[in-house]
Amino acid sequence: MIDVVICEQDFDVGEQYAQVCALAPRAGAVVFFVGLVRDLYDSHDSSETIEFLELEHYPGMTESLCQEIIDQARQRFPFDLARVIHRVGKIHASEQIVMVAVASRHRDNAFQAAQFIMDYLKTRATFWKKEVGVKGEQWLGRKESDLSASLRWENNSTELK
Amino acid sequence: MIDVVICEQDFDVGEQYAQVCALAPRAGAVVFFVGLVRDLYDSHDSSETIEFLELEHYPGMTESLCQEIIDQARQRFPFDLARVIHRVGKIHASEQIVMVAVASRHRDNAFQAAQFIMDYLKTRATFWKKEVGVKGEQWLGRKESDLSASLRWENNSTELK
Amino acid sequence: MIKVLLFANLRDIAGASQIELPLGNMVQVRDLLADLVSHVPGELIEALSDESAMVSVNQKYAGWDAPLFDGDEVGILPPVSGG
Amino acid sequence: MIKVLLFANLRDIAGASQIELPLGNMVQVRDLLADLVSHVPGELIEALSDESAMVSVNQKYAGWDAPLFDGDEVGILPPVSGG
Repeated sequence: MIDVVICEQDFDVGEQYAQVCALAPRAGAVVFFVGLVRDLYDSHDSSETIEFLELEHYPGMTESLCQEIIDQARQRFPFDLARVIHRVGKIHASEQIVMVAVASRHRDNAFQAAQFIMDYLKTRATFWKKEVGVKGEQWLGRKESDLSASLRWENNSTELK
Repeated sequence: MIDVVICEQDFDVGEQYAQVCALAPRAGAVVFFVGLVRDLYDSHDSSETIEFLELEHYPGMTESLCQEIIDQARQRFPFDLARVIHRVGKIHASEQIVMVAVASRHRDNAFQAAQFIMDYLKTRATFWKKEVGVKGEQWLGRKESDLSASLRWENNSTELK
Repeated sequence: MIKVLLFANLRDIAGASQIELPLGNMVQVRDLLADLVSHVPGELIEALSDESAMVSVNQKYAGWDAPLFDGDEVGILPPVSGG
Repeated sequence: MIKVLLFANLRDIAGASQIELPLGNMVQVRDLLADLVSHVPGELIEALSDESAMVSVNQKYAGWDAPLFDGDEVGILPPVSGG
């Protein structure tokens, strides 16, 4: 199973779950995170709805970065298996955009690793997102909340045990 | 959708995921936790394998407790929808035993709520587990690691933001 | 009457999942636990104290000082181990 | 030659996703960024400084003092927004 998949096609969570379980037969805990496109603009404080996101990335560099993030997570929170799927291209409101799956012996590592991977993916992986809708087009910048979520892993004193 | 299901039958994660997404159309983040029966005895420091778990519960009280736990989680980490499925009866090694699903606007609440629900479910919900295998039968007690995982939520100073 | 429910290892030791006791002079949960001694094997009492069992009254966790009324359902709950 | 890749809003402003520059006297990434000024619209330079873009050399994040060699691929990366 490939750890990192960047693709335009949608993915089937049930199928991914079955694959993860089959490949991690000793796991006692499986955590799945799925990110979906929200229908409201992130870039405006508005109730206007977006039509779709346009996602691009840096082919080659993105895959390496995602693999690095998985490897870093594994060192901190040992697990049996992790998988990242991230879509690119045109993704409509309420469609799936990203999946992180982690299978481990115990639940704490699975939860922590999945969060770590998501936080780092948001702030380090070379994806760019453009919102398209009634308010026009707008490239999104990095969010403060994602930055601080990512920074908490640098500060061991606030880390959940 | 019923928030809490205690049953003998197995559940289909893909189907559950589809239901959760359909019922929480504004969610941007979905977290699934699935607990599986590990094949090793928890009660001995051994490499002996178990054959199955026998799970019983206190019908009525368990459902109320699980619902209370969901309600507490919702107050701390607002989400759109949460669901708990917990199996009882005879469950063999590597089968699914418990599922917690949370759908919310942003990922942090989904992760936190799912962990909170699992930690409280482990230490407060009236389930009892008996390991059956080559080493005979043994009722399991509450684990120290589960207790401390649960206690961290009482201490706000160590809580992840 | 008080309906007493026993679970898991406590039920195995007691050899019964349910015991009916007359309310009699029992006022609090602690009175019931004291009264149980005369109805169940000594090992159960040991298990109860060893394992710091919890108690429920009418399907809610209750302290040993919780009041008892006729018709109450009391659960004697070993440490839980779900999930 | 140095292959410079531009992404997202920086590409839109520059009107090109890829620019080839001769290595010339460039020694470090900072030299390249200075040289870029003469090849791209002024708005791009503004966007670069405003948005604190990151830089990669051969698909790895690099600082402004990273050395440059002929044939390197340099990415000019606006703040990322995946997930």
